[in-house]
Amino acid sequence: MAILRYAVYRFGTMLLTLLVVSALVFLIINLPPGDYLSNQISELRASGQSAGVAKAEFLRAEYALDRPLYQQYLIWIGFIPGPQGFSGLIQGDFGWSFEFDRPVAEIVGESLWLTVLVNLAAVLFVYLIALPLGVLAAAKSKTWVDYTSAFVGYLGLATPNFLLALILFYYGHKYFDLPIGGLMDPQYEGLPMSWDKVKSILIHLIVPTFVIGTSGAAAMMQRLRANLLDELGKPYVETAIAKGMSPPRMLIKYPLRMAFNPFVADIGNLLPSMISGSVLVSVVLGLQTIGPTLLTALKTQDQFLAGFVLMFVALLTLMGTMISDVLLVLLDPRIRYEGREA
Amino acid sequence: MTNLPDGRYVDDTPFDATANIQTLERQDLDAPAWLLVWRKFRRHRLGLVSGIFLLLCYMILPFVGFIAPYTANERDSDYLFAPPQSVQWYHEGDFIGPFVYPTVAEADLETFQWKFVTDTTTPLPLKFFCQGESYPLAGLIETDVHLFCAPEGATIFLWGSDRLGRDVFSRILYGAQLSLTVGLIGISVSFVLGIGFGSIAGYFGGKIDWVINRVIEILRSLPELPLWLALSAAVPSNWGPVAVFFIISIILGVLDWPGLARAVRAKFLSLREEEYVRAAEMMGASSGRVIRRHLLPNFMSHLIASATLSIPAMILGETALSFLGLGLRAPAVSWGVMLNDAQNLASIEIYPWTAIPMLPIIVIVLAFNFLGDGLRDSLDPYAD
Amino acid sequence: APPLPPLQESSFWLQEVERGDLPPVAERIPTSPLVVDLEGRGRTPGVQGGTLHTMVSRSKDIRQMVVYGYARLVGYDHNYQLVPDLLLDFESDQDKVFTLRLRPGHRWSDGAPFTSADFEYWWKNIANNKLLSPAGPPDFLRVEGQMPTVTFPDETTVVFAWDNPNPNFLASLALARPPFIYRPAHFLKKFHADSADSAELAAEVEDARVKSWAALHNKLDNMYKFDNHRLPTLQPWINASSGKKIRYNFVRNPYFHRVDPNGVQLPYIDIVEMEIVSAGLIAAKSNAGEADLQARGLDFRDISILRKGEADGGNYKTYLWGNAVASQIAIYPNLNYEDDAWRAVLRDVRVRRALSLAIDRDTINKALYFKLAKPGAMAVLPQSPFFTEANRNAWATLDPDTANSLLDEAGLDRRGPDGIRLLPDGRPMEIVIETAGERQEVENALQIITDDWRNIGVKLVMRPLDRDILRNRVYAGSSMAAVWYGWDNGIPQAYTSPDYVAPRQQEFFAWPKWGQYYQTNGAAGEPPDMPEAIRLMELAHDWEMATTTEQRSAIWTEMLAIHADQVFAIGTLAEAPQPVVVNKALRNVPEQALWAWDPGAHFGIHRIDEFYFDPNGSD
Amino acid sequence: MTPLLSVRDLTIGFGKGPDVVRNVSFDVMPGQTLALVGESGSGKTVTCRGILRILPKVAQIRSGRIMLYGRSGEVDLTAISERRMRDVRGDAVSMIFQEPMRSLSPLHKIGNQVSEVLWLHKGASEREAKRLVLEKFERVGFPDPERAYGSYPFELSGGMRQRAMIAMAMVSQPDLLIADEPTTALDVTTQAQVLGLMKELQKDTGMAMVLVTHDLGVVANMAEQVVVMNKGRVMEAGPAEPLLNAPAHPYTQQLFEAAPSIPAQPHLAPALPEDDLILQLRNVSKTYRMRGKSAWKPDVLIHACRGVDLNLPRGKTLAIVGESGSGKTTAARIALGAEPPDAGGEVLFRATPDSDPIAVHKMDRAARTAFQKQAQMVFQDPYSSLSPRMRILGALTEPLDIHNIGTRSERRDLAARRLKAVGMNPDMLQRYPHAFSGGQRQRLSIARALMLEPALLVCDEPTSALDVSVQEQILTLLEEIRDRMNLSYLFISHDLAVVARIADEVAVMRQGLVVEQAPPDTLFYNPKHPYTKALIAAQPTPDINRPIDLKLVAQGAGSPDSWPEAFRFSNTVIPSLMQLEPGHKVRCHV
Ligand SMILES: Nc1ncnc2c1ncn2[C@@H]1O[C@H](COP(=O)(O)OP(=O)(O)OP(=O)(O)O)[C@@H](O)[C@H]1O
Ligand SMILES: Nc1ncnc2c1ncn2[C@@H]1O[C@H](COP(=O)(O)OP(=O)(O)OP(=O)(O)O)[C@@H](O)[C@H]1O
Ligand SMILES: [Mg+2]
Ligand SMILES: [Mg+2]
Ligand code: NI
Repeated sequence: MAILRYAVYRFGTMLLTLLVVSALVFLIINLPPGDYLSNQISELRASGQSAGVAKAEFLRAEYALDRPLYQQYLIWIGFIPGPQGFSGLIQGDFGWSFEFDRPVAEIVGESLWLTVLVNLAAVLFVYLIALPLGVLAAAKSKTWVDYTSAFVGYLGLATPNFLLALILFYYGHKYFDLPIGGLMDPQYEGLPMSWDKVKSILIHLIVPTFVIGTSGAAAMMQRLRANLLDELGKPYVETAIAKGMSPPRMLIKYPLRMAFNPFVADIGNLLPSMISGSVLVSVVLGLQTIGPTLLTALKTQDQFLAGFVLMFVALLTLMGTMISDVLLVLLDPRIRYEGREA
Repeated sequence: MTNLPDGRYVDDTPFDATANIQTLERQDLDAPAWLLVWRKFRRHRLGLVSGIFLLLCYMILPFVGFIAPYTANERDSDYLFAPPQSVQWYHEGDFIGPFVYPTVAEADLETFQWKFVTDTTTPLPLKFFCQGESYPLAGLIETDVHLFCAPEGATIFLWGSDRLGRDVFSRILYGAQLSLTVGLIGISVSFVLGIGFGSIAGYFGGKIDWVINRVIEILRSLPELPLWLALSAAVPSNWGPVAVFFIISIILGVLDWPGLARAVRAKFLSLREEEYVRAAEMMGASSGRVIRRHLLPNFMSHLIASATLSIPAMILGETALSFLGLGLRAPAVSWGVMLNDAQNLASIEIYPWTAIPMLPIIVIVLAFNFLGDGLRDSLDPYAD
Repeated sequence: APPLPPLQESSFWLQEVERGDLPPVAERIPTSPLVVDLEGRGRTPGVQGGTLHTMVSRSKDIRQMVVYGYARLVGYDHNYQLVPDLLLDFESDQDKVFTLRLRPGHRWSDGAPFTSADFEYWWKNIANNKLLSPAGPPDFLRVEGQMPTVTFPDETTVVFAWDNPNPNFLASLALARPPFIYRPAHFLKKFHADSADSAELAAEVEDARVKSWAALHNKLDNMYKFDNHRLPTLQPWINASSGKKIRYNFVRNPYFHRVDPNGVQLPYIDIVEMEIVSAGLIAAKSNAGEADLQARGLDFRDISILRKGEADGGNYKTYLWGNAVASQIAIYPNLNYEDDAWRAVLRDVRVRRALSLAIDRDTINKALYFKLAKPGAMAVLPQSPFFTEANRNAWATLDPDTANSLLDEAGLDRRGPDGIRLLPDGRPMEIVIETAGERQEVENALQIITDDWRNIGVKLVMRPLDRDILRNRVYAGSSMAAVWYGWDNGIPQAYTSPDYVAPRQQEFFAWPKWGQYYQTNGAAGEPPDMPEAIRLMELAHDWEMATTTEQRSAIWTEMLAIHADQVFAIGTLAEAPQPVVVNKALRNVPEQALWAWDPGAHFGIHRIDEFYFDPNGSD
Repeated sequence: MTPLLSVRDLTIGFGKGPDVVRNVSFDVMPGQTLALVGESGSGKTVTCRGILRILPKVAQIRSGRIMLYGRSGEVDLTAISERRMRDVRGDAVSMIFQEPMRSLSPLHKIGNQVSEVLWLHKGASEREAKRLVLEKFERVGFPDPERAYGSYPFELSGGMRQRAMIAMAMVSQPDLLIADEPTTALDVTTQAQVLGLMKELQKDTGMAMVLVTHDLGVVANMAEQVVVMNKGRVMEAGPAEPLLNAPAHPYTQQLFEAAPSIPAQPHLAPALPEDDLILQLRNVSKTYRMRGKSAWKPDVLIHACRGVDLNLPRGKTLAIVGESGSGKTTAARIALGAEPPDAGGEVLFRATPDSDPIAVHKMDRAARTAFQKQAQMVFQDPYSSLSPRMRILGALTEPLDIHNIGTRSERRDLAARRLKAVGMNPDMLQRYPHAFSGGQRQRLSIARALMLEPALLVCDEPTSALDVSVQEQILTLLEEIRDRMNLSYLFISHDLAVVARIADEVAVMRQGLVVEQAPPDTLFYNPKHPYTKALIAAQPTPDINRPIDLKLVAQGAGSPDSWPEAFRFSNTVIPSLMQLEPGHKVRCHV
């Protein structure tokens, strides 16, 4: 009950924060002088392509870019009607991408699931690799298992992502016939999901997942190991041993749960940081995720597109922190968020 | 011993009820905390070796110019992509001290690679304490004495040369100057902020926590990319790459703290409910003291591990933004810059030595890791 | 016209033809198709079939298919002469009246006839529609402020007429990115308010989630972007993929107008598969044999790895073509730089000459191009009739002594304690050169130039920026100097418009503001105020007014001489080899050729539709 | 008859240090109880842990054999593999740890942790396990087993946690139960109940038991065999009867002499003066909110204290005794401002006789610091109240450090002196808290509380883990300080003999209420309330010839509804505290 109440309260806070963030996002996007269309207009005019100019002028009015900034913001969110009536984010209208000349929803929709897919794969990879290895490294600290996993982890961390990708692609192709880049074999593109298609996607995901995931995995592993080592001496571990639990089971049930606290706190950051971390990787690996889209959108000041992507990432972040706050309470019953009289 | 008839066992060594109070060893009691930690640390061999290694690394930083046979941007256009050369001792069975064989480069227009032909008939002994290009020793004294240089008519590319004919070995040495220093500033900034805000939020909870958390959330959901874009246009154009990078790494640090702060906060929210924290509070300990003496030590392992983990990111991070013109770029030399140059297939397949800078990064990071591990162990009460 | 050879049906469309969905080949091609001359150019006739794989790095690059396909009203042949292509022929009356004649029976890729009505639709309903083109028809049609009169005497004839000559007209039609002065009227009419049923149109607008019919029309009408698979085309391949994809397929155009001497309809290759790949991976994928024809995204430095792949049993060969840009790496001192003192210095021709003289081009050549490029100033290439050794060598041979004395003469003889010269106002002479941090060659070359310039007391500070940021900074005059390629067109002919060597384009980074001034008719930028620049302006205008090739050649020669003498841009090297990966079974790809955007349209001028896969496989 | 467990020449040491257990040998017969008694820090716990090989990483079994003749034949516990050891632990041999508060995982519900044993060794289903566990909970005296099952350790009182631990060790019905001071935190009635349960189990299943205890009364009531340890060595061992009746070894004799008892003759003391009160609790109640079982269930309210009124005159000792879980600790914590009372309650503290009282429950920062210098607490759970990463030196000097008293070396010297005063060796100052025995930690806690020389000391079961001789020493110390410095104690204990010795007034609590309050002599010789009577009856005496009837005593006073009409109370109807005679108050209807 208390948790439910807290979750509801936390959700309210999230909405409020989201509103603040949206204003800031809008401000930041509009910080550089000019906007996409006026830049475009001057460029088009300069290169004598007057056809484009007209189109741009016309869009300017249509998207209220000629109004004062605060009005633009309110229209974008959907608080006040724009030239075509209410059509803002809260009404489900994500706006128009000038660069791609298509509705934002259309552009983003395509790369969104890819982004989520690649990042989920990476997150999964992180957990599947880092959790057992971290536990193992702690349980067998100062043995070759510990040293090897640390070495491999740091190898992944110390190699620039792109170089790592290149090496993996090159040798993966040479010796294991792994595909270079792309997300699936061409024959599956546009086909409905099938087992073969899934297999193809999985094979294509190997290298990107590895590249995006290694740093996360190494980080998680090492920190988990450190936290676990701290817990291993605690009396409750002895109690568990005295019950006759097997070490792996005991480790996972008791110390791991204790050691998990800092990671739960960071859940909120997991997806967003992977998304922003994978921007560069995606750019170099040619993955059609949302990262590269965001980069171009920002560079060309394609404001509705950039705004939407940023709001999406912000939403993920905020939801993440919210979930992590609620999870923290569930994880550790002692945690209360009340203040203390200082 | 005695066994009484009723089956009792009785010990019969003389019994002195007051024997347990021994004299105390003063010198051990006087030892300050760091000495105790150091004593424990000393026994952690890997950590100790790593620590000494790192210390040495930092100590030679001012003198890399002396050790390196070439200066950082010295080009020899006759030896592009020269492979690593080995220093020989025996020529045709005779010992003649350290020497190298001269090589000549030929362009192979079929493979588009440089072919290096070694002339194994004329050994050329290395020169020591010799004159080369001048460099500032310890950043101050301009000198041109090098520990060793290539003999006339030959080169000494211990780890090969790069596309412009620069010595990889020397550049790695010079690169250490930046890679081992500036990047770490970011870590420090982010740690100070992260631990500071995180512990305040976690320990006090309530309103302060709420406010700090909102700040964290907002900071985190705000895009960094536009910031970099704006910055890249705004940085004055005549700033040197190092100055730009310095600012960037500080900003990186300023933006990086929320993650750590959240972790610290979460842990402290839990730790503050521990009985010993209550006890300290009931003794009248100030909040700062509780955080410093009771909460932080219990989170030290995580912090140490996190710090170690940030190091490679910071060393490499220096180039991550270079696609926006904000990273460290030539003529500054750092390991990241060198690796950035090596990011192509040819470097992997044909000139693998251009990717050598990965090695020092890994070695340094592992050293920091073992050092951290040793430190962790010496702070761990259970490992005695 | 010679008699048509007996035509052969393509197996690719055979099913459709048999089903009756498609007319037989004889009815698909124009009554007088373009019969290509293969033997005359040393090519072999081929067979139809196969899929050609190639890669680009951004999804908007699928427009390369329009470039490579190179079906133009008139196009350049391999000798850079303009020949009719889509057109049956054309006539020019003193460059004032152009009569364009279409091929009777020519059809769009959807089978609708391609007639003068398509030109008329463009001229009346698009170029002169206030909503679709508020600024009126495109600028290349404007001669001395006057628009042509365009008439459509019959189905296959279109006439453009001016009072003054428009020598640039035909060449414009042959550009890599041509102005499409015709549109598939039968298709677009459905979306034009003048012709469509307003209720239906409103529904379409609603469907497409755009806000007006004009937006919808604009969205659909993308002859160059090539991203609308419903839009009929005249190119050899038609876009068969809709939506945003990683791989795009282009299938043969059943109505394409070219046939080979054996009566085989071109293109030979059935399908072109274009994959969007990160720029950094193109070399790796080529090395892995995943490209059948690839030059885009490959660089000189990739040659060694490509050659290695070949040696390791790859299925491709690597040809080395020449690059047609006037300079691989050129430094543009900004004559419109916002800092007054610096601007004065940069405008001093002695300074620019000295900077050029101090550069050790041979070392750069060796380090970056295996000595295979040609060191020299920014000048046209030998393939151009205006090439002279003198221009190439002007102020471009290493001579630090002369450079030093030139700088001394220019009043920069004071030096700071570190040996760096001081500007008249006492600031050190630190030239900040901004680059688009994408090419490593640039960085390496600047590294060498840094050392070279240090010898003459000039400090070079390199600053890599994002490409867009760099451009904006240059255009705004806040960049002191920038690095870019030399002129795109390093092989101008007399008929080539000299716009790009005159201060008429901001894209020439030495004079962004003068360029803007011209491009915006004075709305932005500033007028040229250096005598040489003004002279260039005059000459460019003279060229437009000139009526004979001789006059134009003379003008070109003079303009190039001014450039050579004034060193507006400091060139370094030209004609660097461009690797071209070609599948071993692919035929008719020239081993030696120029890799040029304009004129040339990259592969376009080499008529990619004539390339074919040898059924006997690789040699 | 073969013993179940046979320990021969067991020697255990830590790191490079000297042996802490030396050549210990004993046998445990099936169905019998072996009591391990001895001085605090003498190696009892280490020996027990050695049997199950649950020793700290740095400890080594240096020599000796531990043979178990159990269900699976004869095994040498020092030699078998870790894998086989796992089957022994928790199944054949289970253990109750000395410090139950630390030994339970703070993040898992009690029920989960207890039933786990059944899942592990008996393959019981979750429901089955829960049933068995609830049954055991009932037997160890949880008033509300369901609530305990769903509680986290921090939501339970010290005694409750200990009972959970006991239940955990007993659910699997082991062959051998090693109980390391299993009843230290329990009030005497509950203790009787638990001990009774153990006996019963022994009878039913033939379970053998190693019982570590400092309470000679318990030994007398439970053990067949006794082993007396001192400084790691066995001083005397043998059957209980002769050993208790006629201890042979001087240490054993000394130990028995030190045992406190409720004095035989009352000498009625006058009621305490009520004029100079150092601490006053007025109508203090505390309600805890326990999270509902799931997100959808409402929270459960727990009334830990209900309208507690207590007055502590300066220089006197007010003792609180009572049932485990009756709110003693809660009241103490409220008294020191560690927790706010429910609205309406008041806690007043007077630093000096003539100063104005400060309201502890609403102090500002400066007042709080001043107050904390005056009032200190000895925590019920010393292990938890010491930071695991702070050396003892740091922990002891911390109060001085906080209040800026003395120089570094002065502080250190004082710490060494205090340590000596509580009977420990100052060379232990550089150790971490985990490297101590339970009794030693308790003494550390006392030493720390005395560092500041406060005016008020709240002691929450300060001597529960101490053997009688050390306890004697500590009590003497406390008395001496009280007399010297006019210190006042709020003293919580379940050991009535200790209370009888040190207290000036005793309050008896049950279910959050003070049910009777009087000077000790009055209380012990003229108890009015049925609960008080039961308590006194349940106090075990170290006389093997006068065993108490555990069954009878365990029923205690029973539930309040079974009491005589006058004393009966329910959740809603609570009689008020009546003054029967001067200084003697009883909660009853008149
Ligand atoms: N980890 C450790 N490192 C060093 N010494 C230790 C450690 N643990 C316990 N000791 C020491 O071993 C001795 C025996 O401890 P043990 O816990 O067995 O005592 P005990 O008999 O159980 O005492 P108590 O009745 O106080 O619980 C004590 O002197 C203690 O200080
Ligand atoms: N944080 C808490 N949350 C919920 N319930 C609590 C909490 N702390 C204590 N309680 C409950 O309050 C009641 C009184 O607990 P308290 O610790 O005061 O008992 P006690 O008299 O000290 O018992 P013992 O002698 O066993 O230590 C118990 O029922 C306990 O479960
Ligand atoms: Mg013990
Ligand atoms: Mg208690
Ligand atoms: Ni394919």
